[in-house]
Amino acid sequence: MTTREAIRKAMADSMREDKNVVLLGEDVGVYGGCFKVTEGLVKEFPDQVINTPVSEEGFTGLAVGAAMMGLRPIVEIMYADFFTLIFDPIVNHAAKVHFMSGGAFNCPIVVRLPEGSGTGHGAQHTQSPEALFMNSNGLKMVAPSCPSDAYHLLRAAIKDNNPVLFFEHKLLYGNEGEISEEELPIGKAKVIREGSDLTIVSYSHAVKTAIRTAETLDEQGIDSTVIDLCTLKPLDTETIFKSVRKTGRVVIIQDPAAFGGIASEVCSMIVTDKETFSSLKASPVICGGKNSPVPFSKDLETRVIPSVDECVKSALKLF
Amino acid sequence: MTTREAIRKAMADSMREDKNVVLLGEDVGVYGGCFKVTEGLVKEFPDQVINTPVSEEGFTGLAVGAAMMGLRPIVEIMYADFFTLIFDPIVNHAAKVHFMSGGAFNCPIVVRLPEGSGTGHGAQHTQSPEALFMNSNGLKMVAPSCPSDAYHLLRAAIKDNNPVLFFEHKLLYGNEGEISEEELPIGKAKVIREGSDLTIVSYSHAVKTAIRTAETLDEQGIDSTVIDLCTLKPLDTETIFKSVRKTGRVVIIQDPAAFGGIASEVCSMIVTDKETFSSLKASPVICGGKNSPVPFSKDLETRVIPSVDECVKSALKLF
Amino acid sequence: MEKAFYLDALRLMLNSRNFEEKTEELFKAGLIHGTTHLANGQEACQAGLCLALSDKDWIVPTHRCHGFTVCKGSDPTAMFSEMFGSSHGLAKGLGGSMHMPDKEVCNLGSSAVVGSGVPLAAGIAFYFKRNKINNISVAIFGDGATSRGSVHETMNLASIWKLPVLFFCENNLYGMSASSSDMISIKKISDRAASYSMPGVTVDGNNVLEVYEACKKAVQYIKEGKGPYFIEALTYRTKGHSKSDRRLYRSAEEEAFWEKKDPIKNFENYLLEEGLFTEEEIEEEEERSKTGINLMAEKALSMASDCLTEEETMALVYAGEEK
Amino acid sequence: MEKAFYLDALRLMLNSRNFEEKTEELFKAGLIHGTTHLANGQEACQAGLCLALSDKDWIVPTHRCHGFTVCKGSDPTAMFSEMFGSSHGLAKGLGGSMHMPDKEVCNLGSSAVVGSGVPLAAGIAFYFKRNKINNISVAIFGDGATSRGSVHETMNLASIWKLPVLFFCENNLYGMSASSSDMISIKKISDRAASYSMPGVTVDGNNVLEVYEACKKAVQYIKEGKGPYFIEALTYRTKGHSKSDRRLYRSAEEEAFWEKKDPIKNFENYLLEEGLFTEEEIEEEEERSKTGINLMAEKALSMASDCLTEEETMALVYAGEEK
Ligand SMILES: Cc1ncc(C[n+]2csc(CCOP(=O)(O)OP(=O)(O)O)c2C)c(N)n1
Ligand SMILES: Cc1ncc(C[n+]2csc(CCOP(=O)(O)OP(=O)(O)O)c2C)c(N)n1
Ligand SMILES: [Mg+2]
Ligand SMILES: [Mg+2]
Repeated sequence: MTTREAIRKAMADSMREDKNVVLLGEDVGVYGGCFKVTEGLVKEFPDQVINTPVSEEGFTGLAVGAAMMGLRPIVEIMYADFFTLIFDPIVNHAAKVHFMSGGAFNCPIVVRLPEGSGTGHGAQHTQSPEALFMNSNGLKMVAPSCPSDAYHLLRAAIKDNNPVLFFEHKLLYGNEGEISEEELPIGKAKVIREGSDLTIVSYSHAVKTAIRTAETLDEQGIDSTVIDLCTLKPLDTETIFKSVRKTGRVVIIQDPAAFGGIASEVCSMIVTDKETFSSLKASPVICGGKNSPVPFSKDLETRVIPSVDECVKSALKLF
Repeated sequence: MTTREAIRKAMADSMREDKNVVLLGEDVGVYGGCFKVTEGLVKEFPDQVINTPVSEEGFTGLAVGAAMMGLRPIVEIMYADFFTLIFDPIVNHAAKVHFMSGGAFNCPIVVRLPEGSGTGHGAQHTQSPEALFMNSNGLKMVAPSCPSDAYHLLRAAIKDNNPVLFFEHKLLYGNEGEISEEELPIGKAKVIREGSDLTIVSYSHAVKTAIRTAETLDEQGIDSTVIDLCTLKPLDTETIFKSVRKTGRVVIIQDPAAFGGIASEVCSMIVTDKETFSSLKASPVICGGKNSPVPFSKDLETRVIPSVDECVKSALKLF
Repeated sequence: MEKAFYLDALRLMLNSRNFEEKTEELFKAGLIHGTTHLANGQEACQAGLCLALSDKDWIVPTHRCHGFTVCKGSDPTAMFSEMFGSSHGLAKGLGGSMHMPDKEVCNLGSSAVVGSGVPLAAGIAFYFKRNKINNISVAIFGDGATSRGSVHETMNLASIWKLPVLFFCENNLYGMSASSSDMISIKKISDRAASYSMPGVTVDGNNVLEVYEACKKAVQYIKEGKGPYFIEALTYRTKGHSKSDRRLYRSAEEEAFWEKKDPIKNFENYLLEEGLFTEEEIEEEEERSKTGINLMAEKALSMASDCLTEEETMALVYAGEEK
Repeated sequence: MEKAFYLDALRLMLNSRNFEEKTEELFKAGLIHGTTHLANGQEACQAGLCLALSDKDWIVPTHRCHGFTVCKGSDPTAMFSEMFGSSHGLAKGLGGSMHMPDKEVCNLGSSAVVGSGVPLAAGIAFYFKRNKINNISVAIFGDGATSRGSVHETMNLASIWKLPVLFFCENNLYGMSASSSDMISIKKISDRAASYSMPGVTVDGNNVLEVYEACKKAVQYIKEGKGPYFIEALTYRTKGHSKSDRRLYRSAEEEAFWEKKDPIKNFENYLLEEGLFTEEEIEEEEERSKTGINLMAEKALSMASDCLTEEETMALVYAGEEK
């Protein structure tokens, strides 16, 4: 099953179980969504799949109000780049209403945000905006890297009583994988492989880079652990700390711009934890994207994210 | 001169020098702005001070278009909390147009954002959203802590050919200080005091806390350097590294929520710099705000930001 | 109309007014933290609307929310408590003057971001429509908010989806210092309803009966499944925008003109003229309301120091598994 | 009207069409990265508008921008280069198919965020008004964009400040798969202009002369200082929304109906019927345009590998001190 299908299945299973689960977004009906993720859903769930006008702020706000009444809306933002239009309903409202109402209201809304570069869509259609939500309280954020995680995290997100941002990388839609029996809860990182020399932390599309980096390092006799964060907020620091304490070396890889990214928070968590800090044998390394908008030109676009080569080189410097 | 007056003077001096400098915002005219920062300006500059309707997205977008033609608009967002409404014109447009046009267009716009808690305005009127812009490329961000810096940084921001977000803390408006002869360029941190045992890094309102922390530590015989970041993007890592390499210990203090804040980026910059990392004698410490929306209740609101006590305690643990 | 109705209308307006008077007093005495937005002069809008709603119809008020909160049926003691920041407040002291949600009386609470409550209100209506519940939701907003894109987007959505939502615009002629005639591209705001193929009317927002009648009609229209409806109520806030407003942007003449149109005095005169109430009855109501509100303020004050702990507060950042 | 005018109109439309045909061909051949939004069928809007503008009037197009960019006078070689991502492109290859700014011909470039170019266009007008420059700015947007709040906010701003901006709405009946009749709360979009106290007209967007006349009138009105103006041009995109669109949401009949209304064929027929052009002249123009565009595409292709370096690219993140 592809990631695309896994996301679709998570929505279908949830909608089947619970009539309060509805999907709102542009062209999510007959068109099947811009990336064909919602293809066919409107047939089985004609009352639960709703095409919207180009009113991201409006329909997201509407979904927030409906969620406060008990609906469980999934909002699809066609390209994550239009996150700029939903900041107000999400950050000023969804994330705060539980707190600001003294716990009287919940806001169980999921926002799906197809993100990432590599598709030649230019600077306004290729952003990965997760870091831009990090400092907002009351939100959860997930960013799966494989079909199984996508399935389980979306299921968990829909069941969660809090607003959850679900970041799906466009380049991962076609990836194949089995859906595991085991659920993956929000808040848990996954150890993809265990090694004793180095911890590589990553998430979403960059997990591919992380794995290839580890494989390349194998050839050099360096044995790496690879951790997939899966959930970006709250971070599973325990899993990270445990591994870093063992290996004493860490490389954090992410596609979005390095400055102010998720990797910086992971890094800062690691070093501000006294015990983990003490275990470090070398300075932590962040391999992030270039601090620039995403260029259109194919060659330049490819190089805006960190390559396996770069990551391997950076890792080798730690030894 | 108070910070309020310094900001006003910077705008007045700029408007006097250059007719292309205009101020747009709600109630910036006769009302003098919500915090009386613009009081009197409309009298001297009736054509340059423009009251707007409650259309943050619209008038900020309009200012972006005008800036691309050569105007130098200053946009006042009444409370920084409404940053949610200007993300699109700022992050998707102002920050990217120079790049996306291959350098053909500039966007010299300044957005003034009164921020911060401590005023009893509730969770939607007390945010400090600087960290939520950190990962966006093409922007600059400043956050002065005293009248002189406010004056010089606003002057520099208005002259800058890039979009600059100017964060002004509401609790600092009344602070008094001289305007120094010396200019403060964007991109430079300030060493407020020099000490050899500890580096305290901070910015905006939290600089007060930083200074008081240093003073309290003096009594314990700990001699601290206090660095005021002044510019948040790009960060003046050189000044930070230099001090940390000397002291080997660092505490970073900020008012906004700790998770995903500016402090995390500063911390991560420090530890990913090999030489600076090697100089560390203890793990870096972040004293940040609570990871919650800002509560209304006065007592709780006061405690949402780090206290001098907490900072001192954390610092002492490093020795 | 029965006498009980007039009595209700009078009581609601008096309670609202007295709540604001007391609030101002408490602020001036330095007993309340932060700022507040008083709605003196707009009581006919609050009472007229709420009287036309059923208990199960929801409202989403604005930053200027006290009057609507009183009129929808919240306990003023809990409202004062909220402003004292005590745990007895409607939001346990975490909200403050602009955030007084009350699930019990179907009040979602306000957004302090002007115009951002409007899509939330449509969301309530969306919920009703999907679940075939024949209640309505009211999006309350000011003239200033009409310049927000969210209001446009929501009206379009409500129209194409025929949502049971009433757009209730209190046009008090100003958004802070900005006069609506300078800021709004059309003379009569309700004329914009045509863009959304919904009925739009303008009423005298200082006449409680006129507001009530218009809302009644709107509610009926909406409950018949015909879709959204737009009411513009022309009114005036007699106090400043918020605590610190010196009102430099409007003339003493204008204020005096509106002072004469005081919705409560005018309603009382009407009740007297029509022989529905005696002077004594009215005085008694005035007295009763004032005393009642003052007592509730005192009660709230006496518990003002009961405050959530830091732990309790942090536990409210995220909702738990089950509601 | 002089023959030269008709010739211009014909040439612009043919160049626009041929540009799209060639673009599609290059995409299918895998020579262009990313996606593209073809505007086949909408050439009368592009040519009609641009012919009514002076060289100094500015436009802000949409994601479907090629036709307007051609008609405003950009060099198609530089446009193709942009799509090849080469440094000879209008944005040095950093923009792509949706971003073709061209300062020389007063084209600000498009926003790829639907509806977000509209406030930018008003900003140009704001600049003109402040600096007493008697040019206009055109905000181009689709039917889909009318549901964006930014469009509402901008129309209100343009109206209250009487900005010299033309709101030019290409209603091609769909925003991706969403039909405007499902998504827009009013039948005639131009009727919304009344909410902003500006003139609003709907024209046949497949008739270049009608579009031209309407724009000419609008430009004159705006240049007289009367404020903004709204034109809705009814048209149809004959291709899919973008590369991957299977067009499941519309019928073959509908497509056939609009095929018959092809703006170029109809204009050619008109020119023939009125005896303004001979068949040979028209064929010659068709040929000349096609050959010209093909040559430019080839030229661009021959330089396609000239690309900015990483260093040059990073140097463009921030603007330098002086322009
Ligand atoms: C989006 C946003 N912008 C600005 C403000 C600051 N502000 C608070 S109330 C107000 C005026 C609102 O006017 P109106 O909608 O007419 O309501 P009124 O205050 O008159 O009741 C403004 C500008 C805000 N709260 N939210
Ligand atoms: C804010 C935003 N939402 C969604 C999209 C995805 N999208 C691209 S074009 C389009 C349809 C726009 O329709 P319309 O304005 O009618 O222009 P047309 O494509 O018909 O020329 C959509 C939804 C976008 N680019 N921006
Ligand atoms: Mg008002
Ligand atoms: Mg369209």
